[in-house]
Amino acid sequence: MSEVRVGEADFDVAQEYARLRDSGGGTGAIATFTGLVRDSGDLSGVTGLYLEHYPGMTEQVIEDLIRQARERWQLRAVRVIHRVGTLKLTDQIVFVGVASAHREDAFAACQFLMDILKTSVPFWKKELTESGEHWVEQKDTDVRLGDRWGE
Amino acid sequence: MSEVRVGEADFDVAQEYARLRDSGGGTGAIATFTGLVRDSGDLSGVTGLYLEHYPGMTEQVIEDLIRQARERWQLRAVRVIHRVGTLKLTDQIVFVGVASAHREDAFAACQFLMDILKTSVPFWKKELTESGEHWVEQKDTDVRLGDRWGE
Amino acid sequence: MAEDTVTIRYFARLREELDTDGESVPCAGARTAGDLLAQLASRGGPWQQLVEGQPVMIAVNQAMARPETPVQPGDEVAFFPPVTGG
Amino acid sequence: MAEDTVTIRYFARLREELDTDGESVPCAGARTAGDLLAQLASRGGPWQQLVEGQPVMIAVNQAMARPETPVQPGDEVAFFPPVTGG
Repeated sequence: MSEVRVGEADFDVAQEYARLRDSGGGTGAIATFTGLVRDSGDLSGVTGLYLEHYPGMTEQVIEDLIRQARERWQLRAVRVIHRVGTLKLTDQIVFVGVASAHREDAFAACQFLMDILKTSVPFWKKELTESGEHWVEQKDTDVRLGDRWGE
Repeated sequence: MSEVRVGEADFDVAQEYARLRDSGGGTGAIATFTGLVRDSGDLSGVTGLYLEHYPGMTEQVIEDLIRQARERWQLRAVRVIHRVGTLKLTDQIVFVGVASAHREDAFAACQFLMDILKTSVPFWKKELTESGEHWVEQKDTDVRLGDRWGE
Repeated sequence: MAEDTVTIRYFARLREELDTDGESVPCAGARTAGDLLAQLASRGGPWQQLVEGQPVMIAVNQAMARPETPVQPGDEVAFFPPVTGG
Repeated sequence: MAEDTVTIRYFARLREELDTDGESVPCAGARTAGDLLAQLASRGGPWQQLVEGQPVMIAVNQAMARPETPVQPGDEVAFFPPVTGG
């Protein structure tokens, strides 16, 4: 059971959690990650983000990542949501939720999906501030975190 | 900002998430973990759990763990809930939620708190089945996962 | 609680197998948690499991402790199986 | 789309700096994504950044690719800056 959504619409973490929880009596562990627009990134005084993606490719790459995660860990349900378009401070950007029998698998798959989302899925963020805008640079930390999962 | 609750009452993940999210414009990452009663553990055909704790000590040890987590990582909000008493299949047992500027800190602190909850906080689980009950044994995996954080 | 006793508490499997959740025991002079365990185990029967077989965890005044942790009169000492929460 | 062309797509900073989100370019015979990059860069001006300075990521038919990945007529080839989602 897995679901991928990419689009402008916001998401409801309560609803996503409810669906992860509704994955049968074998589920003992649910790990979730949510990313929010924060007030400082490459720039300070961030008031919003503009998120661009490569429609069609994005969804395929995420589906493929979920397949990889299911090969590495025992997963009972996976949900990935990524928003695009213009977002404002404190808005939700991304949700990754994983249900498994065991917490190790749930945590590992959730981190794997977030790490690879940052380095191998065609999304680009532009930071918006009062005084201008700026395409976010890929971070060395993100490359390192992505690399730790091998290929 | 942190909160610890130990008791029989169930919890609402949506409400916990809302409080983590309401931690200011510097929050960019929220990691959560929820543990559920699953149908097999040491025994198969588990119909419920009985959870015992050491009132007074439990809360103190968790507060101390949160202090340790705040020394190791930059955290903006932490919420830990652990239920006790009799729970049935698919009931929620434990919630750990962490808000931070960055996802590495949120994930690491969330995993640290879960791992140490399993090895150093005075909770004990008894599995209940149609044919009897059984105090859960501490797992070598849990000891290994707890040890990875050093002391 | 008399000044020359310590309060002992038992939890989970130990509580059930010893058929008590606690008691007061005399504690004259300097002792360790390990001394207390040995004294209780000498009662024989189910009490022997306090020093044999599966490991017993110790808390003194609601903080995790070890057999060598000193125990004073008035202290609260707890013995329990390895924890399994989370 | 004619059979002897490839569709090129540009995203994010590249889309803005090249002032286009895509085009069709001739592609006779066997080529690689790197050959296409070099051909486009030879236009000069902002196009030179396709082979100089900040790295350019490549996708061929919506799958991550490398400069040595072969490109056939009819393919969709995308060039973009390192990704920054999540």
